[in-house]
Amino acid sequence: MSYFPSLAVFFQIIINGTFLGTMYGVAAIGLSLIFGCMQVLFIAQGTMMILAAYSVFWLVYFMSIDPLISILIIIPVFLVLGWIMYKGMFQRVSQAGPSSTLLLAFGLMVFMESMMLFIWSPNIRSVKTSYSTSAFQIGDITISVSRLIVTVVAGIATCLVYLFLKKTMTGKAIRGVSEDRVTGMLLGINPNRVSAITFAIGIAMAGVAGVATCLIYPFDPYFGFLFSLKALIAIAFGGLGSVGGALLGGIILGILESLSSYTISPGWADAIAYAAFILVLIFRPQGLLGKAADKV
Amino acid sequence: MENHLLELRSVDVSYGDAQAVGNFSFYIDKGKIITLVGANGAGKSTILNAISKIIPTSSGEIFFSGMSTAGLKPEDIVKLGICQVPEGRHLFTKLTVLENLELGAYPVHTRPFMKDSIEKAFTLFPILKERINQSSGTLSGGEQQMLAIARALMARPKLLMLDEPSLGLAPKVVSLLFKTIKKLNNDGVTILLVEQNVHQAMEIADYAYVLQTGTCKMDGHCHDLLKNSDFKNTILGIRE
Amino acid sequence: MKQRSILYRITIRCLFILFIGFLITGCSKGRGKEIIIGSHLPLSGPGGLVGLEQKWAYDQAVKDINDAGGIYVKEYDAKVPVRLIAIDDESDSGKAAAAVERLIKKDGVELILSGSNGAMGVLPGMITAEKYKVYYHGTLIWLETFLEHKFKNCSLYNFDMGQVIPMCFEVWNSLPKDQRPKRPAIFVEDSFDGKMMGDALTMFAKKFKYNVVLHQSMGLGAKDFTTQVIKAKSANADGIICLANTPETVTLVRQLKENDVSFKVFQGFKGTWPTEFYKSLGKDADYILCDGFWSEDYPFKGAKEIGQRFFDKYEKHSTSVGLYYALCQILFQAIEKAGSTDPVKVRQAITDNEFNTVNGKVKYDGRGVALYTSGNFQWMNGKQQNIYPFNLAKYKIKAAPPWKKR
Amino acid sequence: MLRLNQMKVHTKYIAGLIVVIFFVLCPLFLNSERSYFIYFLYTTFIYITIAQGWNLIAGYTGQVSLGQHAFFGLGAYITAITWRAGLTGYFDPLAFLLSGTGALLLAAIVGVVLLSKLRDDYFSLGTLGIGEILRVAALNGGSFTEGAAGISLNSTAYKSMNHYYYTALFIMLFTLVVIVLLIRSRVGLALIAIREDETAASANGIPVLRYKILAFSIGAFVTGLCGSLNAYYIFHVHPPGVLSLNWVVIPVLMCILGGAGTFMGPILGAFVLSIAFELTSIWMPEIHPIFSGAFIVLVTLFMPSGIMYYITNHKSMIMRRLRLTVFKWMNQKA
Amino acid sequence: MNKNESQYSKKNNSKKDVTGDDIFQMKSITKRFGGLKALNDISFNLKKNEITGLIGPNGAGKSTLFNVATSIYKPDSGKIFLMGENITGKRPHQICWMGISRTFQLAKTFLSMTALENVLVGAIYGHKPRARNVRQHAMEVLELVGLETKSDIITSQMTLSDRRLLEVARALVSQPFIMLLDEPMAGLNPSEIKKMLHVIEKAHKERNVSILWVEHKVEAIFSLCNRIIVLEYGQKIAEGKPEEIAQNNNVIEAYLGKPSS
Repeated sequence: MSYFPSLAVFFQIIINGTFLGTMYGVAAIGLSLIFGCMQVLFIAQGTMMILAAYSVFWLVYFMSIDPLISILIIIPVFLVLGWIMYKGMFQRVSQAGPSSTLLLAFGLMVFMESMMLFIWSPNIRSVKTSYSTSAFQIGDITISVSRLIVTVVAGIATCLVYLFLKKTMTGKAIRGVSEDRVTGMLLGINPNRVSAITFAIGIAMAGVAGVATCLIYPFDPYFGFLFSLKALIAIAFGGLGSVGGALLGGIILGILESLSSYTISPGWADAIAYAAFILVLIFRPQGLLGKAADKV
Repeated sequence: MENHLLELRSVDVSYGDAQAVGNFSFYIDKGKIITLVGANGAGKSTILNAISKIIPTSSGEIFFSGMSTAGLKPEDIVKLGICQVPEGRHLFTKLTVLENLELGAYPVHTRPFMKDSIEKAFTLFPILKERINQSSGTLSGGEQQMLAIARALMARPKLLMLDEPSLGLAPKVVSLLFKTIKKLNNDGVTILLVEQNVHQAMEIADYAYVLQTGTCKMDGHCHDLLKNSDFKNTILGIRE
Repeated sequence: MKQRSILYRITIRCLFILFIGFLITGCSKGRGKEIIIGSHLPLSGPGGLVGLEQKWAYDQAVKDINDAGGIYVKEYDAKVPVRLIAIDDESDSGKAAAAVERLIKKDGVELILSGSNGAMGVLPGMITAEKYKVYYHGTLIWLETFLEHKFKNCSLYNFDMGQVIPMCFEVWNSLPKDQRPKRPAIFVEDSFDGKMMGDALTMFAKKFKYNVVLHQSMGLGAKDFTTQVIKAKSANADGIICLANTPETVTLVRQLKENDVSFKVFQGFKGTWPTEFYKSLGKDADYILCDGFWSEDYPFKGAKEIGQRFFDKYEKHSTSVGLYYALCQILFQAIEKAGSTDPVKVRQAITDNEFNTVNGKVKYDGRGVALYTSGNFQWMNGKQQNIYPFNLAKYKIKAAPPWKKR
Repeated sequence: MLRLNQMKVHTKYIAGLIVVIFFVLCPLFLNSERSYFIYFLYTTFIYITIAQGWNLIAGYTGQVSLGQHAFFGLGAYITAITWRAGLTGYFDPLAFLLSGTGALLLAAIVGVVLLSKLRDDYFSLGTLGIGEILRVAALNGGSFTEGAAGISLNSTAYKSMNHYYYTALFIMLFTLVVIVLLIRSRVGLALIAIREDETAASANGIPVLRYKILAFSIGAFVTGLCGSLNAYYIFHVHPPGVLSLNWVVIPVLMCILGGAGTFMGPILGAFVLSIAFELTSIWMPEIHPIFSGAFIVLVTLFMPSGIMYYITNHKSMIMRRLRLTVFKWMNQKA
Repeated sequence: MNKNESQYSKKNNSKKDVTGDDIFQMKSITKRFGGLKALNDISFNLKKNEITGLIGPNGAGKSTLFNVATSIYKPDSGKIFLMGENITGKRPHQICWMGISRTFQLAKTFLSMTALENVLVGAIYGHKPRARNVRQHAMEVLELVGLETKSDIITSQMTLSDRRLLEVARALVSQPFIMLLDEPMAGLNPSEIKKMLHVIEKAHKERNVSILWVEHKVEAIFSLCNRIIVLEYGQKIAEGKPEEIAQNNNVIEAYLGKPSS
């Protein structure tokens, strides 16, 4: 504890790390879902987030809709977008193996980045709300309102996805199919349809993450790639394919970054995150939270 | 033709260039138990998978209730009323018992009866009710097999196909299982049973087909076959 | 199957034709009766924002000179129009070198107008131009780096880095004594500029008798600065100097406010000058200082007009287009004075003469370097008010009140 | 039959030789200081080399590495540091050797740790992490790496583009020869066996880990050579330049596009992608990145396993169509 | 053949021949997967120059036993000896070098290679010290299994039967003392089975190799084996001469099921 001047500072750092981590977590949930169901590392996830952020920017700019309300528009639009992307591209390519889908995702990323650059110019954009810079105090700890809102939104979104997976037939089918595709078929489940739904939800989660992004950060078309990388680390922490694990993994990553940037140096924070990530991969390949799989 | 529930006419199935099933024909009538027996690799599971459309047939036709199933997808087959319990059970091990059962009633037309079907499943296999919220990977082998059958029954199949249900189960459990299968049949479910536990399968079945390397070597009523001296040798692969 | 094969045929044919076409274009060089000037700009990638303004300014300068009939070149004894070929270097050092290779070899340009962003653009551009002895009319690179490479075919017109650092403290000193910050915190990003500036700032702060209480580096693209803010808070910093990109700076300011870390002066570099900075923060951006290459309020000929033109086009003000415009003005005047487009003669003309630009009089020294005084601005009600150089500035810096009193 | 086969092989060699001679002679009839084509070939050679290095570990051995930029960057840094310290000079073979060896050692160490523990996607993610760690380390390397500022090298040393062109050509040919020899030799047999079936390979006596590390290290070695050459070309070594993800992403794209696990694939992919990027940036400068993205998407949609596989699978059809076209054309003439 | 012989004796010299005819021993091997005991306290010996059959119903643990024997799985308890030397926990490739080679139930040939290349892999790597003139060895073995005319065919274009023969060849070329065959006849038709039987017999005779052989085609196993081991539920339920096994009630029950009455 000698690293920290006071306990309050320590908790402040933990809380800020959590807030930061939730951002990574939301980005990671979609990635994790898609990976769990289709074994596709969808590295364009961060770019999809930024696409959502730009959409929110337009909604705010042209229609003066509050960013939080715009979630209600973004989610259905991105669901449809995800569905189309799966049906139009990934279903076709997924038979050709993981390197092809990775390549496709990368191509999509470049394509979307440049489209956004073309449409919105490289100028950074931002959405300003009444709560952008407000904060309140609990004891000695300062809590940022916008980051709290994002954390709450992220929590709600995660819960909704979790409940969807737990409670609905489609959700159960998704979980079933990601475990065993053929048996799913034997039970009358169309695995392609289920994959399309999963993909759509994954993309919609990118939409939610995008809304969260524009509440906190100014952004430009290239802002998303870093989120893709961090989300990858987060799902490795949480165990590939698990939803709660993705969020938790994100939070762990956020706290780790905050702590190391306070105690060591912000410059090393990234390296420490990556080193921790590699260590986790080596010693617990199923993720910090995953259960060891039987090797049969 | 109309009176057969399921009919296969000279079906061929190949994996790559290896023919797994050649020129296989058979039929099942409503309310019967038919068993396919034969050594490992004889092509029994392949036939089930071909009926379920998991693997394509290279030639021949499959009829269900007098209707050709050509061009249908696996999920359509389930909607028609054919359910398969795959070899090795293939439960969704991360899901709970209840969730596994619910997924059995995935086809839309079966969902209204879901609660009812679950009740039925629990009366059939009371042990499952005790494990209702346990994840299915933690069940014992016998319980898993029961769950797999119960799951397939959720879709209210007209034809239930069981692939090696006794695999890896203790003898006690096996006889219990076969009793249950017979009971199901008495309740009106037509059953296609693939088994290597020949004796017990033959005891409950009406008619049997003996397969060897993808072709039907002999067929007949079970009690006739059991008396046939060639039968044992065929099964063991001793007879050429 | 049939569909695929047609597609395949088309693809292969296209590729073949493209390849042949490429061979032809790759070897040909079009030279007409015009002066071809090349430029590589970060039109995409992280530097895109700067690149667009730069390209606009270059285009304006070229348009203006062509409207006037072109540059009088003695060699041809005629007024020759100028053509600018501006290509994208994707804000990447490797691509910048490739872009300059292309300009020189494929497009056959004789003169190159500067790219942007120091180590990621200008430096590889200069090195490449130097290899083929093509004149590179440069800006926006550290003087030390420029001198280190002993360029013979390049020149540098840039603001004086040696002046920018003390400028920051001179501006602070111009405040009444009780309003001056005493304990500055320095935040710099993990980059070339950040490292150089960070060290220099710490050194000069001592000279100006400011006690630097915190010197923190920030990861490029970092998303959270609370740890730095907490440290600033516990160090009780009251003045902040920050060098980072706009998104990072915006996040930093937001988090300063959230954590109620007030400052008397916030001197921003690089990240604070775009209008988007103000748009992102609104009123919170008031009182924040930004560096700037140039101001449309300067009393030089054409300054007001070029600023106005930019405003008409983009509905925002710029503190940089004047520099780029002036850079073109220098080049065009030098060509006229050299009477030739020959790189050696042009460079000679550059060092021999004095030029009138929208950024005042420019005189290069023997090393091919001309430095000018950088501007400093304070955001106030959505406009950057020029507060430095003192002799040109119309406004005076105001210390910022604490967050709670705004 | 056998003779026909041999003849085919011979024509292949002769065709290859002609292409190589063409490349060697290129600077003689094109002024290398003034021809963009020479520069284009130079960059393409570098990309081919890195792509082939990646191909060895990913295409032939089946372990998808995303950390090649670490080796590229390390090579560049070793060259820069040794040159600055006066240990080596401009275009010093020793510097190349050191850079390659440094990258090789890093790969061996990383390989022992990662290849023994991680499979498939996890290995990819792990190598990606290694690259990023190296980048951060270079940023924080103090006076040794000059941090973010990077190391400026003496650019007055530049003599001629020919040096670069021939060195790149040499490195590429070296890589190609090494890879051909490896793949044709016992080692190649082991590598392909590992890709096809690790269990079977191991059960047939192949020390799997050792060969994986070998492939990884050789790939790293040639990538390090490229990094070294790039340091000499750009005269300024700094993290965002030489440790950029571009140095892994673009070669990987080229390799997959051409067909991973084939010899011609990376070569074809490098040329196709370079030409596509180049042409779009010349012809449609405004929207060229959009086109690049769309190009990658379209190719993966229609040729998901790469161009080489497409050609091999459709060879007979292509030949038939070709013959048909010729036939028609001749009929029209008659 | 001579070479094989000489090597065998060399190894025997270096290690004291404590086991007599038993060249391979498994001692109370147990292997669990999760809660399931796939192998439960299995012990048996293999004798020199003997073909041993391993039979049992599906899921009895035969493949697991093979995987433990070739170190693909580590046993939870128990030890494995080759020539009296403890080889438990060695890496799979070391096991191969020491003289145990195997085939796989799913015919794991290297699909993108030609038949010859497949065998070359075994010839080059399967054996320590590395053999010379491997190509000749490989061709000899291909001839032995009757694939010499198909040596240049890519494996993915071969029939299943040829691929199985190829696997036997690949296992044989590493000059093993013991060859483990995992259902080499699964999916073959009667004439192909005959061919395979012939090949196994020839290999055994010409190469002096002990064979442990899992098979469902009981007739085939009865015709060739000197000794048969029967597994059920991961336990050894019988061991003996084929005639004894055919009469053993436990075995018949294991295969055909017990009549419930």
